[in-house]
Amino acid sequence: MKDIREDIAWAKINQDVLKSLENPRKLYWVILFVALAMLGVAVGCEVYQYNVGMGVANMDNPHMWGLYIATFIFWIGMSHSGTLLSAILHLMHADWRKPIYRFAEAMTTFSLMTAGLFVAVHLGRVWQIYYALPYPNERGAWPNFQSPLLWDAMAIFTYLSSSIIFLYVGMIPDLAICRDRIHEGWRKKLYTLLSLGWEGTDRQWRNFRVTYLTVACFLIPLAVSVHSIVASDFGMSQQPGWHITSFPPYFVAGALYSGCAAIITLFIILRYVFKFEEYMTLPILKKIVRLTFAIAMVWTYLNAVEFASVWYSHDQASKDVLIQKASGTYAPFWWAMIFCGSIVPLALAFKRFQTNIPVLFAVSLLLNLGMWLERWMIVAPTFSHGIYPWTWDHDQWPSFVQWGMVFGSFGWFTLLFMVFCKVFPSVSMYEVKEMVYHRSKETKKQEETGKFAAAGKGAH
Amino acid sequence: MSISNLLENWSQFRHTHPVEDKPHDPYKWAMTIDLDACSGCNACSVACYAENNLPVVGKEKYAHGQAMHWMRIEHYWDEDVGEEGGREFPDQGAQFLPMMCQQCEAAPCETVCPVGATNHTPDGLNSQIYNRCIGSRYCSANCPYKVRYFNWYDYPSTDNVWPAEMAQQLNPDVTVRGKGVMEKCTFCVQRLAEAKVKAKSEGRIVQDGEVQTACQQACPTSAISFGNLVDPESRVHRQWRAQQVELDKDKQAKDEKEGGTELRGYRILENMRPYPSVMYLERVRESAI
Amino acid sequence: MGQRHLLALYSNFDEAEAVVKELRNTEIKGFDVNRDLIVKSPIEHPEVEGFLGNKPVRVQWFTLGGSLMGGLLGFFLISGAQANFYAQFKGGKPIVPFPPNFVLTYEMFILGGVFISVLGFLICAGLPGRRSPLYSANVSEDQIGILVKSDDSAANALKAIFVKHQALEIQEEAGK
Amino acid sequence: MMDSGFDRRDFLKVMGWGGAAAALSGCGNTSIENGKETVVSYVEAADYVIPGIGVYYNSTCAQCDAGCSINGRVREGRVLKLEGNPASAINRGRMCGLGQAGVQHHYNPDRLREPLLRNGDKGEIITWEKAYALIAEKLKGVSGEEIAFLSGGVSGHLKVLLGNYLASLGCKNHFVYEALAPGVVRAANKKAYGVEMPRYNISKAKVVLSFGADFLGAWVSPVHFSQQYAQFRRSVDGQRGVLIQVEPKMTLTGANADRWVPIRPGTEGVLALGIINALGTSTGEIAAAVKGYDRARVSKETGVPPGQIDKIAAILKLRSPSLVLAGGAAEGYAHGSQNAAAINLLNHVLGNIGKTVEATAAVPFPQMAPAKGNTAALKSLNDGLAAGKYKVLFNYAANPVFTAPGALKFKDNLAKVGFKVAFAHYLDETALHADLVLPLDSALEDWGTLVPEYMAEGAQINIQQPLMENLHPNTRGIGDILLALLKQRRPEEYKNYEDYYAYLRTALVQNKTAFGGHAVDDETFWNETLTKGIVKLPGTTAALSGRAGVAGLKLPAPVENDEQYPLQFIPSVNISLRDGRNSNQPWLQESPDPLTTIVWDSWMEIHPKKAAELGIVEGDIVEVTSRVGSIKTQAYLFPGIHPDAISIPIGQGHEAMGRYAKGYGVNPFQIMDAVFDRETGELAMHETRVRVSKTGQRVIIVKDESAAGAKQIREKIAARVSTDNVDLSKEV
Amino acid sequence: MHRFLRISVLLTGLIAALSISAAESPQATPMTEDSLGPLVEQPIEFPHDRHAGDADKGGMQINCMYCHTYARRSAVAGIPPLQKCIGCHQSIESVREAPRIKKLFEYWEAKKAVPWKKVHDLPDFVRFNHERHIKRFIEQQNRPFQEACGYCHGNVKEMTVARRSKALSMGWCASCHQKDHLVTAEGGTPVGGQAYWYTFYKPDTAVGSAEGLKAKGPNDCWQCHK
Repeated sequence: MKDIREDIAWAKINQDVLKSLENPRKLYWVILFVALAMLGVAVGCEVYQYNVGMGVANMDNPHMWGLYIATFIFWIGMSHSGTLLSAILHLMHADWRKPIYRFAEAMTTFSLMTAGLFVAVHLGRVWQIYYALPYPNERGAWPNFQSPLLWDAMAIFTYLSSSIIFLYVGMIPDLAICRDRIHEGWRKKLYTLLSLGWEGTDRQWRNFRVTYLTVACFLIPLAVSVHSIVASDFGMSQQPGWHITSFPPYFVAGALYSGCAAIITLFIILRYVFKFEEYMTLPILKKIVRLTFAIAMVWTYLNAVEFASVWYSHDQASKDVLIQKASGTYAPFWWAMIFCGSIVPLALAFKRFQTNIPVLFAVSLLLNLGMWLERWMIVAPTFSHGIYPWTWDHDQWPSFVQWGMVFGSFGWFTLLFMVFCKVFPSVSMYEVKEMVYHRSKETKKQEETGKFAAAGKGAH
Repeated sequence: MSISNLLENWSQFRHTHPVEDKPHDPYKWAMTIDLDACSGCNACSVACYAENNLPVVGKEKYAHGQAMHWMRIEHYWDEDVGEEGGREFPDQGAQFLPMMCQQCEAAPCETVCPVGATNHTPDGLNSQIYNRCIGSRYCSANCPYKVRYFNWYDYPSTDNVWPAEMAQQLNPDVTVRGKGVMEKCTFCVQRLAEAKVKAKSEGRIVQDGEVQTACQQACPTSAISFGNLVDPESRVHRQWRAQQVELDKDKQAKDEKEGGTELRGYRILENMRPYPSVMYLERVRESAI
Repeated sequence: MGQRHLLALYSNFDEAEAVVKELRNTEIKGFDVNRDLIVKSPIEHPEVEGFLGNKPVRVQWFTLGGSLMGGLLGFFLISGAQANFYAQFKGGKPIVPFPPNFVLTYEMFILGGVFISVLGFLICAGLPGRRSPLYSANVSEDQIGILVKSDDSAANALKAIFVKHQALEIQEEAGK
Repeated sequence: MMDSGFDRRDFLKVMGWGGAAAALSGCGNTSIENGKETVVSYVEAADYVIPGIGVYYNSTCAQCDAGCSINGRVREGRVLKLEGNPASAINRGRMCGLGQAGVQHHYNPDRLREPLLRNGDKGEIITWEKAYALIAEKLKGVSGEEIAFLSGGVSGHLKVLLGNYLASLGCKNHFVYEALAPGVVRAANKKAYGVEMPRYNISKAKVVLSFGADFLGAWVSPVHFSQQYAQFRRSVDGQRGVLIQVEPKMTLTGANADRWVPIRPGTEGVLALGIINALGTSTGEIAAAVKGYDRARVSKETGVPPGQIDKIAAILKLRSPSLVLAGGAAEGYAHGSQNAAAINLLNHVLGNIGKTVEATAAVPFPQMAPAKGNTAALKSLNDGLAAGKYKVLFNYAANPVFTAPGALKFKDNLAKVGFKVAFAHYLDETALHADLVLPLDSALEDWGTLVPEYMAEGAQINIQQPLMENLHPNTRGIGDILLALLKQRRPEEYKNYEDYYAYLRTALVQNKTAFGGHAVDDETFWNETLTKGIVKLPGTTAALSGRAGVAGLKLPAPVENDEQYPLQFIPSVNISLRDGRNSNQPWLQESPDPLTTIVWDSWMEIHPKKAAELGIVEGDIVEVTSRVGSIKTQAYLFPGIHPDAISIPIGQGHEAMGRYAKGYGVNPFQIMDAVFDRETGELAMHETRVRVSKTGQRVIIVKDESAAGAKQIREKIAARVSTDNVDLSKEV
Repeated sequence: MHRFLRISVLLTGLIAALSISAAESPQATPMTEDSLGPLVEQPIEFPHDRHAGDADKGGMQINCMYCHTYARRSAVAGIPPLQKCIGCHQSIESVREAPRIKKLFEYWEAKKAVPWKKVHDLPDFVRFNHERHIKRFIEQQNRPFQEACGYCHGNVKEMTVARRSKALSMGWCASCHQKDHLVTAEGGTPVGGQAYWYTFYKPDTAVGSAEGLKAKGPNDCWQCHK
């Protein structure tokens, strides 16, 4: 079975995709509404917390960080798979990425935006957040560039802006299509503006190709650096359970992992909502699933390495943290994480599951749950069993404010994402055309070579 | 200016502190706490509340672990007491430990603050600038001693923290912290500043005993001594020297010696290299009884 | 004498290629293949460049400049800021420490690279730009367009060639 | 700088204090403000009063009866902080947490501000004139017998004034009541040493053997003893002092002991005799008296292992001089006097008299010497009330409704009094039942002289003077009130004293020669006195006359197993809350109990072993039931208590006294049996027996120590070494 | 080819220049430099010009610290006690009936302190020490007091009711401390190492040498923020 029908007409591609801008299924509106409601919860919580103080989140000494940071890492991680699909696979000329990379990139962008919000939500004095920006000011004071948090800010800003640019540049030809096809109205104006008068001349295509390649090259190291920097938020500190050498690769693997899982989820949703069955085909899904499985195993391995390195180290404190994770108050969550992160993906190894939409949907959600738990299990237990014995085993349970904020963040993300898919083509039309064009050519060649072979036999 | 400044003073900008070659001069505030004298009576802690405008958070918030005691008295019981097969009674008493900000020379909290709200002052303190703090709480997350306290609520406007009458007791020399900022023991910097200004105007440096921290002043057993480590005459200096504890070592020579040492000076978590400015003297227990 | 624009639309690349080849070979007065010929296609298609004879792409230079500038700027901005009036010791580290600054330099390097490359792309690809006088929406769907500019005299000859290769449609308008 | 000039009132005024609460406001705090705040400015200022610079005044701490001298920092007319006054021999510039919290007594938002007259169950505000008139009216035709005056420990000129007033009323019923006074020990000391409170010279002792005397925490004069303790630890001529603490429930002192000896409640005397026996140095009647107390028996009765007894005896023998203290835990029994006597006997045997137990100096003016509070007074008052003897009752600085054992039914008896006047700072439990409540100045607003019961060195009179003007215009000093009342009775005598200040001044200045100020003129003398805050006196030394007597020394065998009430109930004294008069000071409520780190609440300490038997775990809400009644509180598993005993701290469980005290914890006095010491008639606080039962509820205890229970693993956090490996004498 | 190179170089240069210039001037000049603060309504409209102004303008040239006497002894300059105003004015019959003086005496008879409003009111977390500055400028460098006070308070002798005329913002304070107030052996650092207080590094060369004394302003944030 082929990744995509090769005789599919280019005009049809345009129509199908452009349809998604017009009339999705009812489910779309349901999702949108639910997302909005969820966001409402978060906004309420934030207002409450802003007025009363961080205390309502039920953090304390030593539990200075809570779900906010954990979820922050989660969303950052989520963003990585977009880059994986668009940039890495692009360099590898894996053209099956073409129908799906667009929404993957959108996912990158929006999950980064969500992550960014958590930084603000986490701050005790969010109204002073501008202190953390390096801008020449009257006070003559600068942020502290030694702080991993600042590296974070820098990295995330770079990553966000780059991904937006990457997403946009890659979309220009499609915007041109929309410009040409869409009926009159504000949208047409918008597309006209954004498509920058793209005509698809040879000169444009030439520079386009090079630029797209260059930015892709930049994005890969960038993505890696971003999550290793997030890892260094913890790795740079002296806390047991954080001060671990294998953290950066561990985080990156985790990031790709959760990202891929999220892609599967969204893949399934979009496929249904926008009737993209023809482009987001099962064979492509199968490819992603296999990729996910591979990364899951990498993550599992790095997880094991982390435990092992702690186990064999002389750092008694870290050992205690590990033991406490596995047996203390947080044990259920910790084991749940192991289950969701390492056991559940094994299901993906089975062929019959690799194309079974309901199963995949459930699994992908479980995987993401596992990855979220992982982030929480990195943050919380260390606080309740740090170096200093006086504060040991002082466990703390996040208040509804924290939960609400986490809950709402998913609403926020879904909202942005869904709106994007409605306003912009979530399948790259021109690249699907390319895909179809090249594939059909390939097959023609093969057929011809086949014919000649047959003819040759006939001759003698 | 800064680029030119950068190039001019490059060597200075590459100095590290105190590990390398940054002698303090003329001041390096340090403290010694004699655990054998300390009776754990909490006087220092209350004195700190009085001096530094610490809010009383009340039972509920205390239950949430949101107490604001800069100076907390910890006690530790022997391992085996109450355990299975262990001793039935703590018959050697408890071990009390007044724990406050150790004013580390290489403080883990300083490097991680995104806005540089906590820095190392020239007189060897770990400053905390409230109005610069944005409340990322990274410093506390990175503090090995967990002695940084965060304003989870806006205490000045909270009921029964400072009613109108009690607000009159607030020390005008100390800023009252609003919600969302980190705070910690300052070695009573307001007192130090006052003394320094006085000394400066008289063209001298602060003499030993001229300035006391609130906890030191209150301590009924005089277990706390505080002063200028640079001044060879100061009690603190003499104590540190007698105990052979050196500020910029992460392992004291005396501990390397065979069969240990007769000296009881030590610094907590020294091996993590924060170079704390507080030396503790081990608690002593009679062997004959 | 005046100028004239012609746009011919073709259904596939082979025809387009044939046309271009012919235009190259035939010597038409008042028309220069390398200057007056533009091929428009719905997809990025290396073959087009192939038969157009490859013209150099300069975006990389922007990339180079941008990333270098980003990097240098990053380092000096940060070090300068650290060394400014309120220089403070932090955790016993030097006031201008290398590891953190390198991390940030690295990010700035990428940032500069990406931004300037894209800037370069816009400049090189002449975007944003007004749309050329003759534009057919079909180009963005499934047809290849060949846009030529020539003196009035050459117009007929060109048109002939286009027709010969079963152009789906030929648009024409007088240029200034 | 501490000179206090002519009219103090004037510059004690609180000036506009814009910058006082220098606040870090929330948003937009980086802008500079214009014309929002008012500047501190004076009408007239003494030239040493400078805005932004603290002025210090000496006074006396009134948080407990130890009589530490304080040194208050005043800025812009507001007292900010209390420090110790270095000149005082008692505290030598040191302060305890309790003393530090004095400012919160002064600034307490729940202080009484107006005279209140009972109207149904509400109090209506009346003027002072009306109040005085009312008292005069109520006293009309009431004989002195029918008047009772209940007060806490009073001394100095206040005592004189009070005495005069009572005399003017022809009233002899002055009950001086202190809930936690060492009454039994006083009596025993009187017998053994000839003085009620000798000077215990801890800093000279090489070994201190303390039978439940919490001298570092709450016993007699903690700050003074703490300082001596510090020297004693450092070295007593070259040797580090050894502290052995014998008590059923670990006190702060016990936690600091080299050896804490848990003993079966009530058998302290037995152990003392056992030690004398083990010493084997005694002869004659003493030897005879202790003959029976061989180590086997003693060990069996006290539960102290024989080896331990020998060790104690050995070290006492080896290191002399030593000091033996009899404290709260030993005296709180029906045979408390016997215990105390036995313990004091040990001092005689060890020959500590005159070495570490020294003669003390008394103030040459007996009328000013402290009227020592005790609990026997409560009993006699209560009996009187029960008999309905009294028509009018005055109450000052005592809160019997809160601190009287439940068995006495004090509250009911109090109701029998026709007219009850309370001089009070807060609307505490007793004031709540009064008919007329007169608001007092805080200790930082009032004038007075204090003579501490425990004299450190020489003799001294402490001056109490205002550190700022009255916070509330309508409060009065107790002295002023008494003076006003006296003027009702004897207008002639007192007409030329405008107020108590004038009275004090004259009283002191008249005898300035006796106070060592003969050279100077009155003005200077007065100012110097106020500046110093202390009047040091030559003092009259009371020689130690007591002798080692064993007459009437018989100790009952410990209670054998009591089925119904199996446990001994030990009401422990919290170092900061004491008898509960300070429970409404938030700093104290929030300063954790040193041993359990529990805040804002009561708890029941029980030994883990016992708890295991009863199936109790930490945080269980348990019901503690005695013959008298029962209270519910949270259980805290604490290895530092004898398995046969449980303990609940005193001071919590207020039903009144304002927002910081009301409704926190439980009041152990409620279940206390009314057992009294056979000889002295003092309340035997430890004689109550209880049973403990689970209620099924469980809470998370609010405490500072970690749930893990504060044990240190690996890391060198709070290190400890044995004396073998250190030499303190070399230290700086 | 070269065109593109030129463009890229140009762009690089442009942006570099911009950002470096940004880094070059860490404190951009305070926006409100020398702009007058709002006019504050005072209980009595006190005429500084009459008291401190120059003789030719009818002023009496009274030393600032005659009234604001606390400035030299305390961190806060304070407002003179009412008794000081009265001290002079009860003997100045000429203006006795002037409305402002009447008001003054009303306060005096009522023994009420005049509720002056703060004009130079820094945020509560900023602590400026008058004593130090007076000591340095007037006692050690003996500059004319009106100049010294004027650094922060502007030309008060020309005003009636004082009015803020300097920014009093952090950058503004700092700019001064960098600029021209070098810490010299005479100028406020009697004890050798004291120069250290004003430099971010301990001078390697002996104190007294120019380099060791380059005043970089107090680098200890706790100097002002406590």
